[in-house]
Amino acid sequence: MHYERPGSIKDATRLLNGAKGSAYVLAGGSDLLVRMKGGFIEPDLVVDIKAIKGIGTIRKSSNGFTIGAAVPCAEMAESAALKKAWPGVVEAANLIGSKQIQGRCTIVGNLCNASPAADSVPALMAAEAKVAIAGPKGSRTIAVDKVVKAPGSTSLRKGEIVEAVLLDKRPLRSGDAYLRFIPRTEMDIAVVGAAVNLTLDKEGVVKSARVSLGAVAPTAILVRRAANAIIGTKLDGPALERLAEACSAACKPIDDKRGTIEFRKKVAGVLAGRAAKIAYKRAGGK
Amino acid sequence: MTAIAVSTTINGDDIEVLCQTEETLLDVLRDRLGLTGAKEGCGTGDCGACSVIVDGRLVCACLVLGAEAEGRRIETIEGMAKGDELHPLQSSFLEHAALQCGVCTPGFLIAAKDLLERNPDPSEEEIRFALAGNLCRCTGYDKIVRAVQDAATVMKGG
Amino acid sequence: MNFDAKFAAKKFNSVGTRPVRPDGVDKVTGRARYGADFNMPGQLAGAVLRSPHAHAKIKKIDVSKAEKLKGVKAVITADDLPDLTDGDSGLYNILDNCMARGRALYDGHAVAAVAAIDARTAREALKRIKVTYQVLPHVTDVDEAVAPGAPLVHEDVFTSGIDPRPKKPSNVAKRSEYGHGDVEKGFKQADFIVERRYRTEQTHQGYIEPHACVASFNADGTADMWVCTQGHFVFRQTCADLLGIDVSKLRVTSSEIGGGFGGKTHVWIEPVALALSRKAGRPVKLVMPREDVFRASGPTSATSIDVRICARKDGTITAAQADLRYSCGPYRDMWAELGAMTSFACYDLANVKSVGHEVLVNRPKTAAYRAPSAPMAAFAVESAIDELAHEIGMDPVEFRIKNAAKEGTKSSYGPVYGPIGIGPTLDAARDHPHMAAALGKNQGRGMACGFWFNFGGQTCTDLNIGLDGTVTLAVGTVDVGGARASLSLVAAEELGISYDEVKAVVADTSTLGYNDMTDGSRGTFSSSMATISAARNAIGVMKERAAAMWDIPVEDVVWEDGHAKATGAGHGNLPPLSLKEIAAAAPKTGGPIAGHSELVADGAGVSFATHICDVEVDPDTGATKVLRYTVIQDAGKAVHPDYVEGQYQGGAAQGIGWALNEEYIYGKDGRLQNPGFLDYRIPVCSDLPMIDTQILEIPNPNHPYGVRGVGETSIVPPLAAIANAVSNAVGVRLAHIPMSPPRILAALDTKKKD
Amino acid sequence: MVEVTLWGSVGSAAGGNKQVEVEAKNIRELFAKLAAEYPGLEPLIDNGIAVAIDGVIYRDTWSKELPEDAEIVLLPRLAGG
Repeated sequence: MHYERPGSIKDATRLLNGAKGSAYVLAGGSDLLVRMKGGFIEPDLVVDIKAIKGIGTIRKSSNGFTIGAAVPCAEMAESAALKKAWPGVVEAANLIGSKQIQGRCTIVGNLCNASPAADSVPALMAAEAKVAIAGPKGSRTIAVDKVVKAPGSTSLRKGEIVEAVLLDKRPLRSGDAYLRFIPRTEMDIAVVGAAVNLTLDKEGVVKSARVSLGAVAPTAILVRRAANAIIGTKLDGPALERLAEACSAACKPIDDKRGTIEFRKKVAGVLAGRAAKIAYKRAGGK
Repeated sequence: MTAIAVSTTINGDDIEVLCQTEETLLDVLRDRLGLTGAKEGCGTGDCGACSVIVDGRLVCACLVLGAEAEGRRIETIEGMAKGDELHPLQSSFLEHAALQCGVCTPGFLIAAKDLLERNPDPSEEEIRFALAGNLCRCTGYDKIVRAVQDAATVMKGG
Repeated sequence: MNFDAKFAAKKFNSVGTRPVRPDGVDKVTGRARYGADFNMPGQLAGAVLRSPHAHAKIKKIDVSKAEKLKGVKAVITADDLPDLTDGDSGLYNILDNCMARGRALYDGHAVAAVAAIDARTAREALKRIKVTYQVLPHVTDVDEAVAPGAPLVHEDVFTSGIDPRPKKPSNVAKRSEYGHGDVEKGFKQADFIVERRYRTEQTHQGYIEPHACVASFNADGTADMWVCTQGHFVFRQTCADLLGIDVSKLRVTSSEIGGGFGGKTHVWIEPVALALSRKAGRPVKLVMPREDVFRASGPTSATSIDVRICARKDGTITAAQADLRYSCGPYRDMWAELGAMTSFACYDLANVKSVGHEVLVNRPKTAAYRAPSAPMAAFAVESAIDELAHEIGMDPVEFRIKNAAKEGTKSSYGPVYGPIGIGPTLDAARDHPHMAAALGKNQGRGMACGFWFNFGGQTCTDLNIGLDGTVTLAVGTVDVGGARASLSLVAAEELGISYDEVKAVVADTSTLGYNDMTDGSRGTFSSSMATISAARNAIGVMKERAAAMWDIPVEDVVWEDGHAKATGAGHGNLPPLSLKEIAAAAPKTGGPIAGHSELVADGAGVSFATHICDVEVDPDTGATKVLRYTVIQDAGKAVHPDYVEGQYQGGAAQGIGWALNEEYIYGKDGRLQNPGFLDYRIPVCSDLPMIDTQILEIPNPNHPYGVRGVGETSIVPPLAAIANAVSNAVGVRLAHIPMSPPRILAALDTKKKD
Repeated sequence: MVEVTLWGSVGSAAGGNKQVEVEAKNIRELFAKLAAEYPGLEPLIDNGIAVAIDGVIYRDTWSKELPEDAEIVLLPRLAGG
């Protein structure tokens, strides 16, 4: 195995593009090293991107936030501005693993690992986040939902690296929230994850909303019918029931060691309702 | 060429070590440098027994490549006491009998030290969630939590 | 050895205090050396190849490519561990489990091993070993294994304990029956009856330290081994038997042990490491990866238990019956029998019957896990008892008090009880403020009792007094959780010196006589007895030395408060001689002063506990939060109360994990799906509340200080206590452990539909 | 003469006998006589049988005396954790 630590994105993409065998990007390593340990992968090349200038920082601009690919999730929680604007995204990022994992793991890694149960992905999808991709043929920006194609598989082409996650500036009266269900209180992989992002009008009526679910289908899913169920409402009981029903209906889960089909369907609706209420409150709704 | 020379700082000492590229920081500490205080309980970041601090961040040494230690500052359990003088957390763990088998203890101490440096006055709930990445199978955590609470009081000068 | 173990009440100076443990500083500074922390010059890295199949015939193992790999020093298969067991089926099963012989019997069964210059080479060598398997039908579920037509784990196993012997082979290796009276008659006398099937899933001890050893086989046929174990003397015996080494030529040193809970009472990799070292001619270090620990070492049984209990309106139980099926893995054992023995041990029953069935399945060999087999039986029985109390309309504590065993009760497993602690723990529970605390919405309270036998066994200690009067205590029972502190207290107590003047160490197998393992809650019970005996022997020597120093008859010397004192007419004005003074004079009064002790510490008192817990269940997700937990248990005498509390709390926490989330999950392919701490979910710090403890001290009449074992009983009640609390919180009886959120939610849905 | 109860798998190994009378003054003698009468018990005795004398369990103290009127129960040797 070769280990490289390039100082620039250009060098990183060149290394990845030129790799003969299997090549992997190392940022936090909390998925990569586990897969190496388990013998699931045997990289010929590991490209550590942490020495790339600027890739380890969170930048705030007039358009919103740019979160570098090597920013550990713990650092997201330490950014007051980010936490204020996107509390749901930050709380999702901070649910990944323990404090020890938090010190290493990144949301870009969480996304590119392409697990159906990734905690940060539903929150990023609900937030309509985009990713900046650098590659041998130049850069491109795509929506977060276009990255993961299937479990373990992304739309990234050979030599490409996700450089950063981009989050828009928030309109007034906006809030987001992410909840997940795990059997213990910490350390588990999500059995169900639900993210809600919404914006209210002056009267406190939901003007726009996005609802996303994790761990209930091969990839995280955006549930438009669930969002529509709460748009135009103040999250009254029937609206929340319709939201829960739409979420349960959208699930295409499996029975596995972490949960059953019935459980995931039911709890997806329950969590979406609870997340919607938190997001609503954060947006200033009463 | 898959061996790599790494220059790093461990508990304040400058260290140079040659390791294989796929070796973890935990392998390097334990097998190359004889620092066996950090334990491998799982090798997958689930138990926290290998907790160390890298550039001020609490991490599992089993999920860091040895090669990544280049130019970093690493703190391990072996550096926690200052000579003969135990860290207040170490004393508190002893006084509260917060260890039975003791294999998880180095990881708990490092994680608790990281917690108290960030939050000198944590609630019981904050302590429990901050230490959730460290598994203990002997104690039921009761005496560990009490030891951390007490150490926090001592460190605040109470 | 004439040693009077009878309890004698006395006022203690050291015993019952809470000093810092002697091995403490090493453990908080990272210096303590555990199994994997030891290295030898020229050491090789070992690795084991394991079967990916639940059941398969091993047709061929081709190791030639692995042997040719540069850096590989030895490759072994079952051929390198020839069968020396001479018809001892128990020993043969251990051998077969260490390295499969002809058939792989479970996912993770070892089939070959290598030793190489480093871990990377060893891993690469494993990939080059080609094993040709013929996959056979498998069965992993305990109920499916006993169903007609189930695939047979062994075609030559016929159920024993049935007369006449069955003609057809079966996965039920053994039937055993306990009880007395006439249960059918008892059922006819009852007004209320509860009958239900309970299931528990397989759990692992979950010690944080994986199995690890360093083995060094020398050219002259001697060998050394460093290993994390609960019993180095037993490991020495087993390894010597399996490898054909003289016992005296194998020296085993026990490392610090990072948790065992029964899982380190069995050998797994140790004979393999020795065989690798023998073949390679160099020391070999073998450490089990965590995945292998789950796949191939020590889980407890999965169980399926039918219980039938009935009572009269006045709350008298008239009959109780249990039919218990326990999985053993692929080897016959006594796990169901232990379940049958313990199931009704808490109660005074006129008519009782329990029948155990040892069920063979294609899962790893079942190993002891803290009060082995008792928690599952207690879960079934204590759940049924609770349900029955509800049916009758009695308070569950009062119902238990009414039927509790007492001195003179004929136990369900045979013997009549002496003085026992079930009644006092129940009284303490009834009077505990926890029982009266208010409960909120979606909350429930449960309680349950538990029993464990406790045992003693062969024990040997050496107590050496240095020239400066400080004492080294060498014990042979492995210290799993503070025993060196407790035993130092006992030595200090008996000699009349301060705790700080005693240093306890665990001796290796070549420097002390044989000791049984630290299991069965025997460590402190038996080694404290041996320590008292050794100290009394040393006092005998010191009295002789004092007599020599004074030049008076030894009969005129007594030992009091750490001093020799002269008694009788004519010596009254001699100032007492301290232990230090006698020790300093030792070279001139006859040489080194020591006390030795070799004894069988039998007569360990049975142990009982009652637990109370409160939970809150989220009715929409099925998530359970443990809000409050109280453990009440009899310790006989708490030598070091901190570590007694620690045992209570630790056992409760393990039981809570078992009750709520821990389970082995097998796929249809017979492979374990969750061999790691990520999906084998032991409780984390944020899952638990503080665990309150109440230590009762009902002296054991068969120990000088009244000590009973305390280690195991605490894991027995939690499964039922939590099941009762959850059932009370949600209004549905939960009869399948673990009560994971999907199971609770499914039970709630079923209730809604009814 | 002492009366001995054989329980669980110990009873099955003794041909299903649950209650036997043996002339023995201590555990060693008891085992010797039982092994002579019920050869099926011998392997169990070799591997260890626990003897409960008036409720107290002895696993290895073969010198333990058996009082005439004592309640004596033979149990399989226990495993612990």
